[in-house]
Amino acid sequence: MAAEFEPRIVAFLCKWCSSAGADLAGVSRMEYPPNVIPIQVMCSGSVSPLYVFSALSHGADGVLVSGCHPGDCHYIKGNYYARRRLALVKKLLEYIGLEPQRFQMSWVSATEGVKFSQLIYDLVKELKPLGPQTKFRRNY
Amino acid sequence: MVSLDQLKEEVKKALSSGKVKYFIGYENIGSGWQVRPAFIRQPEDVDRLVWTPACFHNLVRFLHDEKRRRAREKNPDIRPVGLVVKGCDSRSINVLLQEKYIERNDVYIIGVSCELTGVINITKLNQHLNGLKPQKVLFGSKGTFKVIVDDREIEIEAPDILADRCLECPANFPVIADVILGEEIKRNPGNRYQSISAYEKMALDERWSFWQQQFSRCLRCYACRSVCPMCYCDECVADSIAYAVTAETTADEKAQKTRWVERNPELSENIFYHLVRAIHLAGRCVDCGECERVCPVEIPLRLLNKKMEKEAKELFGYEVGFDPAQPPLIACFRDNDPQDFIR
Amino acid sequence: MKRTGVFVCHCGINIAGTVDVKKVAAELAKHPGVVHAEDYVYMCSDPGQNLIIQAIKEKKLDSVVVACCSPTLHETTFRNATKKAGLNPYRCEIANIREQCSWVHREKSKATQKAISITRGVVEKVRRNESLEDVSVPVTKRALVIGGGIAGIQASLDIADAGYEVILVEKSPSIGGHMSQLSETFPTLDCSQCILTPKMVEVSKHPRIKLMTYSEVQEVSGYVGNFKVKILKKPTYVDPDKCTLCDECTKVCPIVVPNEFDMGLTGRRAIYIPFPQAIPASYTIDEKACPGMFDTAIACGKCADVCKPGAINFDMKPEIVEVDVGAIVVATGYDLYDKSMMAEYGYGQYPDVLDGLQFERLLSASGPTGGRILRPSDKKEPKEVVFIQCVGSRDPELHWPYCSKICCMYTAKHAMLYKHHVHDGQAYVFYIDIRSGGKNYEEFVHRAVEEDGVLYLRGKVSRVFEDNGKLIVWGVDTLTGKQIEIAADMVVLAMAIRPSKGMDELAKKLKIALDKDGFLAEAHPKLRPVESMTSGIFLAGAAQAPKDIPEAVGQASGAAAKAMAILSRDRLFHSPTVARVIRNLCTGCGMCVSVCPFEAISLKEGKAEVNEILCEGCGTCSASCLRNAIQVKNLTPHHIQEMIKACLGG
Amino acid sequence: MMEKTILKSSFPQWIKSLQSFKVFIPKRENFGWELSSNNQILEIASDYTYPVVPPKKLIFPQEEIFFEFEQNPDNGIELKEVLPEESPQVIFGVRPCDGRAVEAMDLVFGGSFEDLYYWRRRRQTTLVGLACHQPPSENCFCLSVEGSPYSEDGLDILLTDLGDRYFVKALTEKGEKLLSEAPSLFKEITPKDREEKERVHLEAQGKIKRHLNGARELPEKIKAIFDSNFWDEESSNCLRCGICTYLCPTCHCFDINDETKSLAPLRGRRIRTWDTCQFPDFTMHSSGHNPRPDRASRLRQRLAHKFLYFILLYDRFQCVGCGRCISLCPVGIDIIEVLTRARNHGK
Repeated sequence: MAAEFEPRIVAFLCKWCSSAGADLAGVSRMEYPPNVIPIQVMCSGSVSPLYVFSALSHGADGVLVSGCHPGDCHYIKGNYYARRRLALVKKLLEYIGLEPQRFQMSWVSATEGVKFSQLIYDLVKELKPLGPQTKFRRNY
Repeated sequence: MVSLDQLKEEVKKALSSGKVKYFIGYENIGSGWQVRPAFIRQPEDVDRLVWTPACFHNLVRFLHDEKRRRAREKNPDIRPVGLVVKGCDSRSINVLLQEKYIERNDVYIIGVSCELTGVINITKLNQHLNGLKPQKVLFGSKGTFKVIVDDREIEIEAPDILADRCLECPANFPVIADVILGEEIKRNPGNRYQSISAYEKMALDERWSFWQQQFSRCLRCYACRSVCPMCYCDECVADSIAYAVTAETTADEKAQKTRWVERNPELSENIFYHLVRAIHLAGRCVDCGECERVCPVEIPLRLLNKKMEKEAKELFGYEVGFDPAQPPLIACFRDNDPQDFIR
Repeated sequence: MKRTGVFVCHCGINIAGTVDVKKVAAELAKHPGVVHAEDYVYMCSDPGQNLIIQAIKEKKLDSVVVACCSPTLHETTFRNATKKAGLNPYRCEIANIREQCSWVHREKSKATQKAISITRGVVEKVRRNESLEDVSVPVTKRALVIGGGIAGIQASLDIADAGYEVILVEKSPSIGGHMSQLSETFPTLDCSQCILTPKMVEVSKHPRIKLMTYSEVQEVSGYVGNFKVKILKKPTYVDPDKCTLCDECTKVCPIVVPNEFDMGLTGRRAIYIPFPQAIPASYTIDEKACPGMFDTAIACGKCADVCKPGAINFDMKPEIVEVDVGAIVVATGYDLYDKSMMAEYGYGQYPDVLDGLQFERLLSASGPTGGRILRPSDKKEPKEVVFIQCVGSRDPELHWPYCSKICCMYTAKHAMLYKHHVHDGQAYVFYIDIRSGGKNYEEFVHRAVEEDGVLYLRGKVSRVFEDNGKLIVWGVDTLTGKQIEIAADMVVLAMAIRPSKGMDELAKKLKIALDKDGFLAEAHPKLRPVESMTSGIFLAGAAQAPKDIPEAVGQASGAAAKAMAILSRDRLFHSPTVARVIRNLCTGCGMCVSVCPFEAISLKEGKAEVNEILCEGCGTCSASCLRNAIQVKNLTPHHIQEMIKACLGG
Repeated sequence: MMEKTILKSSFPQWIKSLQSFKVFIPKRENFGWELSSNNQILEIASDYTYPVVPPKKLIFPQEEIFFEFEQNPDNGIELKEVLPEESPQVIFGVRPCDGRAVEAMDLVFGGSFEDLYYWRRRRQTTLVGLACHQPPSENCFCLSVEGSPYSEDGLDILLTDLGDRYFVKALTEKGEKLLSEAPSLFKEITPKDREEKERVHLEAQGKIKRHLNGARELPEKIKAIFDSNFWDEESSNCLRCGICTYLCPTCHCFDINDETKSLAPLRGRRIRTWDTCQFPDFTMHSSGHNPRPDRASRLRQRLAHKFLYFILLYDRFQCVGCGRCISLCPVGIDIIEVLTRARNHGK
């Protein structure tokens, strides 16, 4: 029997909230599936659309960008820019025909370890039935 | 009606007074009906100028060349460059002003009103003429085009052969100009997003198969980028065919240059390139339609840009090119920007 | 070829229990450019750190990755170790394989695979890292204090006493603020003026304090350690050096306007001294009131006629003074909530409905009644006085949701002092609940109830209206559930505390944020309560939140200490992972300038320029740049792309 | 050389008989004609003009993998040669100009050094030309560059449309082999067939409207005006896109890049892709110096390559007069006009 498909998710986590929230999930030993590879960035506002495209192009089955809740940004307003920029990215990707589940954004605060772990559970659950992401992936 | 004589007169005035360095308008290609950008440097050359429904080109793009020339030259002539602009073109000037790429007095603008028409789509014209070859394509009386075929004159209702972008144009009148020719005639605004609605309604996989077909034939000749008034970067992040490297560029800087897209023309790279272009044009594209027109394999690039235009409007209430003082789309936000997609 | 060392920590069994650390080290050893990979039980221990130091030296490593716990815990530890080995600390990076891997997964093979991916990504990052040195700038050893109330006075004195120059800017003609209007202060009932005036004098005499009253901050530029401030000095039309305080001018001035010091209970002339102890001790002509100031009006000039020393100068002009300062303390204080918002309590309609500050003036020996409690309407002594608390505060539906904090205490004080003046009178206090946290505060309230017989009624007042010379107060006692009606002679409203007028504009000039209620926002509600989000700008007093005198003074000293921490240094140092502009690529579109939350980017000659001291390295500029022409050092798009590749490529 | 005729009604059978070949036939797409191998099309449409992307892409594809590399366990690098697969292909509907273009490319990739990848594809390719009845575009000018609507250069077979049948002229062994796949379909020619074919050829020649006079004088002329500002004016509206060269049937410039697939173990490949002298980075040096820094020098390069350098090297034009660069140029740069003005420059 073939092994069950395990999606690989690249998660861009802002240092101050979402990465700290993921750390809290760790400290609290809240188990979640190992399908997510975290890349810590300073702020969700620093996540360029190019990062999202690049992750998809290099074969990510899903991409997550997570930042502080509105009003909580360590840098005051970076997450508001992220929200606007990535809303456009999401619309564009779906318009081209990428499954909406493959690019997601979330607000996870430093206290939301539970939310982070649940989020990863949910993402993996949603991505599994879709199978590998081949649309944007490089072929060689 | 825009008077060609008046246009010539204005250009002649601007050139002979020395107000402009040179003037860019349109001229016929050979003896045919198609036109190309014309660089008019002498007052006596104004007779080359034409104004016809085939004046598709957005001449604003040539300001990039002028800016680069100025940067190269030691003592550049900094007089403004004269341009003929349509409504859409004028909005691209506003975006360049907004992004401080040019200053207002770098350009002397002769705006022309599209009145009840606009520019034509050649494919639609050919279909309409059913194999006949046009000799001349001219503006007719209100809301029509006059096409001369076999020395006969045919009148065609504008919507029959108008370019899609003109059918979906939000403003057929220049929004910034030094001189305006023609009348400001309110046109019945059609559905501004007509051309994308069919694609929005498609099922996801259907859409993917459509776009896959389009992108897989891209040759990456970069005509879309080269003709775009907004693509003025010296080095394109997506896939550069020009590197902004000088003698001062350090080895580290060169090593840190990121290659997001490989040169191979495979689907993955073509998609990446077009995605980057679409997202970078969001809030900047004025829908002059040039990218789509020049594409040798006719990839419907407008459909991408139009989608971004629509989302900018619907999500953020953002309109492109009407106000050079507004902050760029992605350099501002509202507290209540939609976030229902965020978990 | 790069020479990277990878050190995988077991963290006892914290990592090694779920991640096959040997395998991680072995896989990473095969990664191109990795010349050393080992694992150890506790990398953060001294022997663990020594392994790193030794490997750096022996294998000539040029970059180091420690795969261990979250970087928030030991990044500094390992960077210091790296530095000890002679390698630039920014060539050390942490791969978080504990909190974000071993602690949250169970299946060993998958957790190991994930740890390898994470570590690979960080290896690709670190090998592209530059060696960086902290950025530094010189410091202007001078502070600006905005606001001359008790908080501003305290901050100025503290900073000046520590040996630094201070410029104290006050918008009104005298320093002293609201504290100078108070009668006596709770809970000790000492005279407010008596404890304030010596401090005001000290300010005026201090050799290192430059006092600028009747002045306003007009423009602020620059950054921590190096602010440039333009201050508008409004003309007083009276030369303070010549003025002898003879007061002849006010006698001849024909214009009377409400006296703001007495909260409108009395009038003052167009030429006036705010109060007898004002600092600076001099007169001011109120140009909005004086007819002599306008070309079109009837010239008066009577004050000038009687001024023997010739101190009056109608030709005085506004003046802009530019100063350089290294730190700024904002202590702009409060105003009371606009009473006209309280129509149901009849304010403005009935002269005997007063606010707390007006009642302070009635209590003050220097006030309009010489310290006697008399009704403004008929100058009779009120026998029944109703005090209403939480007027405009704690009312999220109609007014402000927050507690104004000081009203419980000052209302107790008002009621108590009223009883001290009018022994046969009755004081009623309507309250929601009593908040008397603070040294000796609870005892004070008890004294008011027990010794002075103040009647506390728990409930809200619904209406105040006049009937037959009395103010009828309708309310509910929520403890008994009874309707209450009191025929009072006077009603005193404890109005909500609001930030002082014009503070929002000042905040814009300073580029500091306001909270949802309009007070100045602190950088962190718990750990950085006296700092603003903008480096080098500190907060003191009621401008940040309602507070009483000891708190305001305490915060002022805190802000002063923070300011001194900057002024005491010759240079300021700052993390070097800041944005950098690649000038070849920059077209000067200014998007980065618009999105920067710290005003750290400006356009110079058509290219963006980063102020490295202001830049916090958030990277929002970088993502907004269409050309990748601005990048955060050591976390450039190139770093990210290579990390993505490495994470997904394994 | 073998001359036959084939009825159009038999044509599909001929195509079907070519089982051992990958067969490309013009297919109508929304953007124009494309050489397609989808096995659905068994005839050449009567209104076929020419493919937007010339047949060069089947011999000199836009992307060619040279080799793959991989790190082996002892940290050395292993190279694995990648060659075009063994798959004989037949291209139908090659216009004589495009056939001549392939012949010109043969010169470039042949000679003293044979390009392995090019020739592996080239040798497996049979070009079945189709003489022009009508000029495929209004900008055709093959006659001016020593070509014709019925040129046989570079082709293996030339078909001439005679209404209900094709006149088939097999020009090479490869061509004859193709006929031998279904010998029964081909009929012997009659004098009438030959006569008709000649008539069609001559008529087609007469329909060509555009001419570049005195092309052989151009090499000297280009040399003479090499440093003049003529090129500045001519290139003033050039967009620096790659249309004129990518879609030129003779342009063959390329770039070589390494692409990494994974880092550990290091894996990747070296590829060749089309490149063009019209892109600014074509001649960019790593120092930042660019010997062809502007559009003027790039336009001059394109024309000088075709009408000067190529003639010096091979005594023939590197332009076959297909007119694609004229028809497709977004700003109407017209090689005939530019060269005509060049010839007259200074007169």
